[in-house]
Amino acid sequence: MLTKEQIAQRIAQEVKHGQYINLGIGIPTLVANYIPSELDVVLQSENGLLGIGPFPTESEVDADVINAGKQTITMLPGSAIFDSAESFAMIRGGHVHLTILGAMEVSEHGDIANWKVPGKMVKGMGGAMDLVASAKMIIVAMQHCSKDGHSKLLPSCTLPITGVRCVKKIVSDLAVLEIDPEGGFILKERAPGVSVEEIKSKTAGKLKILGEIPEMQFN
Amino acid sequence: MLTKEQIAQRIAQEVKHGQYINLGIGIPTLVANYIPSELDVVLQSENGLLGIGPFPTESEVDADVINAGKQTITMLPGSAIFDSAESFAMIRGGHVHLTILGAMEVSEHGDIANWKVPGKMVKGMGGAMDLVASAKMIIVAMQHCSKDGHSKLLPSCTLPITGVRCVKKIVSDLAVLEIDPEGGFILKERAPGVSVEEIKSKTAGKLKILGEIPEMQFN
Amino acid sequence: MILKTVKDAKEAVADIPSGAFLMMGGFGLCGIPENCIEALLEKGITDLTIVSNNAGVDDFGIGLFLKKRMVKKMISSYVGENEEFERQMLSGELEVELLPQGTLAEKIRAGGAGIPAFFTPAGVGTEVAKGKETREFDGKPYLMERSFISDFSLVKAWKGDTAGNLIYKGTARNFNPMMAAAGKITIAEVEELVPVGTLDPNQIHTPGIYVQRIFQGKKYEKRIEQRTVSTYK
Amino acid sequence: MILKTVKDAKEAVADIPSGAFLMMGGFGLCGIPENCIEALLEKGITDLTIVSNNAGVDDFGIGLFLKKRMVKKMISSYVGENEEFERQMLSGELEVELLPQGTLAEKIRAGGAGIPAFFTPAGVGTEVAKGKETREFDGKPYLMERSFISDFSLVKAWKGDTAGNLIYKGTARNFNPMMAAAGKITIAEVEELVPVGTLDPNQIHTPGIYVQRIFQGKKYEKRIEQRTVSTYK
Repeated sequence: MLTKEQIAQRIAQEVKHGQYINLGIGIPTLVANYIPSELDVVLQSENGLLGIGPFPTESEVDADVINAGKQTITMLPGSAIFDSAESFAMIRGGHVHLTILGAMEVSEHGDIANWKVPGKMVKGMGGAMDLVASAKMIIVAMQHCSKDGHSKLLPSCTLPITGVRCVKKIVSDLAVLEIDPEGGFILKERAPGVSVEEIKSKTAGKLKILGEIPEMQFN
Repeated sequence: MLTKEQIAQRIAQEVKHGQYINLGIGIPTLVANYIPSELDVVLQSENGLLGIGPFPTESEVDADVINAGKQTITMLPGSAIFDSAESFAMIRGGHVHLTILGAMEVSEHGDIANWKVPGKMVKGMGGAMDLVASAKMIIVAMQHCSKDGHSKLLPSCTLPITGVRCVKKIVSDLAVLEIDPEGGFILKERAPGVSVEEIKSKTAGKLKILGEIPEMQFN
Repeated sequence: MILKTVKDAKEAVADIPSGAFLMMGGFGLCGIPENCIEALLEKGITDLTIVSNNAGVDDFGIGLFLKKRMVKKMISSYVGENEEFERQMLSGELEVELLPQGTLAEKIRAGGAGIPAFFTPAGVGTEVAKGKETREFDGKPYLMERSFISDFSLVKAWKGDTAGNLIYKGTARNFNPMMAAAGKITIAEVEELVPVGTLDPNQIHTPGIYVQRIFQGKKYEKRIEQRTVSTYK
Repeated sequence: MILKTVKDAKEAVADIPSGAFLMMGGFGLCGIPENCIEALLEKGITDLTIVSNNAGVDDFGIGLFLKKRMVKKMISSYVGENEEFERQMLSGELEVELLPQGTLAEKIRAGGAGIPAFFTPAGVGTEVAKGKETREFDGKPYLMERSFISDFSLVKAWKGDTAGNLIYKGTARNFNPMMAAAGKITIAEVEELVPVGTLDPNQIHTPGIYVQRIFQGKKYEKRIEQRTVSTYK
């Protein structure tokens, strides 16, 4: 089973040179730490910044420069600031290539639920619905099962959904899976030491196993 | 009968303190010369400028600073530059209070035709359709009759229209008229030396004459 | 130029009545109109409908309005940093309309731009689509969203001139420019109010045409929600 | 940062094919991509559809494309400064779609912003409304307009950095920013190309995300259509 850091590390392998990327809060934020430095990519923050830099030192902290998680950050040489309408114009218009975000549930058709649990306080969808509706490539970082052991990869979502048929790839603590456009989770890689049988037993949606399933590689 | 300059001068009397104003090409452009200096108003140029200044001196000419008539102009202290989408956001959103433009025909319901004559080369509507569809106050500067003596104030427009029920006021070489929301040109003022009878004979649309019609006053 | 200066926050918000439809700039606590918030707290009006991406925290920003029960309805994309909000929402005292952040931003932008409605893919097939028209363009479904116009927009900029031209700083820009354009009356508070002619016309973020009142804020606390620092570089 | 630099105009436009759907920035001759125009003239491609507010003059700008019969269709708001244009249009060699200037600007803005359609009051009840859906909102009629996305957008800025961030000067901004955002491939030519980190992030007009190729133009003639001067001040 992968740690959160390892999930982030595995997702970082999906990043390609020249991509503009939006990272959600939580595990996705960690992905930034594992993107190989030889790749030129730009991180977008939906509150209005292209070119998220590292966290500031004490003396660099500026209350007017934050990310979408409301954390103080820095800008990089070549950064650009814009308003929220422009930020989502970018997202909605497909200019942001890759969105990485967390999920509570994903269906075998690529539906995602990550904003609301009935009966619990609803905090809101923030920018997630815009992001999943428009990004060309959407990768979900998630735990394969809930704390009480229920699979979060389902035939269809039970929670209110954030977007329909939008997720392309999932990296969970157990596996890398792709969504088959015709329905089903295509198993691509196993976490080190995790058997196909275990993944099968913990995937409630249709799991497609084609040939030998390799173990994930970490450098 | 008024000269073009006098039409502009009379229209300038309609300008109110604090207005943002868009002036069309031709007579409307001349209005700027007659706005009393004690009124603070701002002229908008739909190619992307608030705060049109006077024409530049030779040494001030800048090819990158022009008005919508493609003339070289200057900016004023407090000017702002923006793109064409923002410029028409301003216009469409009703932020520009007053539009003054020319017309080939106006109907007694306030329809205006000023962009196209069938059989002749069509140059395009430019920003006129956006302006007439959205400005709160639209004043037309025009000749009362065509060169061959036909009235241009009609029961309904014969030329392809630019906008429907949008004109509020007309200043022609003969008269000041307001459009009655129920239809008809309400005669408000006569040009110096022009009789009500003459205006009547030269207005093809319904003319409404209520009481004594004063002569225009020029200071 | 048309001058827009008012003396202070108190004068700027003097005519905002109970029941008003307000827009308030900011993302979290970043770029919020702190001085207008304080002045409205003192006025103590009620039944406000507020469009704001977030709802502040318990003891700062819009959270203070909630404490004083000034708000009837919040229209936001993300709330939950705020216990009083949660309490009022769960008890039904507070109405809440949650919208995707980009949809919220565009509804405001459209309002200022005279566009009554537009289509967006965000929210198709979700709860957000309830009661909204869905329509296909080029084989893909979209929701029709209506625009927002406020009675009063309260925005905060870095620098402004007396003609109402505004420049924002960093990510404190966020929702402020669209809200400035979408207000029937827009009140801008700035950290530094400068004379007309000081700002470069080429670098104005919000042209003065959108601003009806402007003043320099007395002070800015600029509270930080998630102070995150790196100890090495 | 992602670097977008190409050597020159020739390299930048090398893969633009005959039949392409282009957007070209500028208002009249102000802010037009002079170097890209020259490079395309040399390539001599044909059957272009061009979105541009105007069509240049006989011997400059897009007028030069018309002379070489490179254009199949123009989508503009105002044309007529150009005799060859008139001849080709009247003879039926050239297709022309005229749109209200604000509608044109917003169709381009919507294209870049992922909005497939929006409503505008401009053109209601006129020829422009033909074939378009009319719909009432709050008792007022509006037209539904679809958005535009180009195969290639050619824009001209004042300064740009190697990451594609652009700053325009004066009214040479006009249609350039929206077109930059609405291109599948956007080519920016600038008067001055500077290293990343030179431009203030707070003052970027077009963020680099919208620009795929950038180069510094060899020279700019910046021809003036209506040189108007005042002799006294």
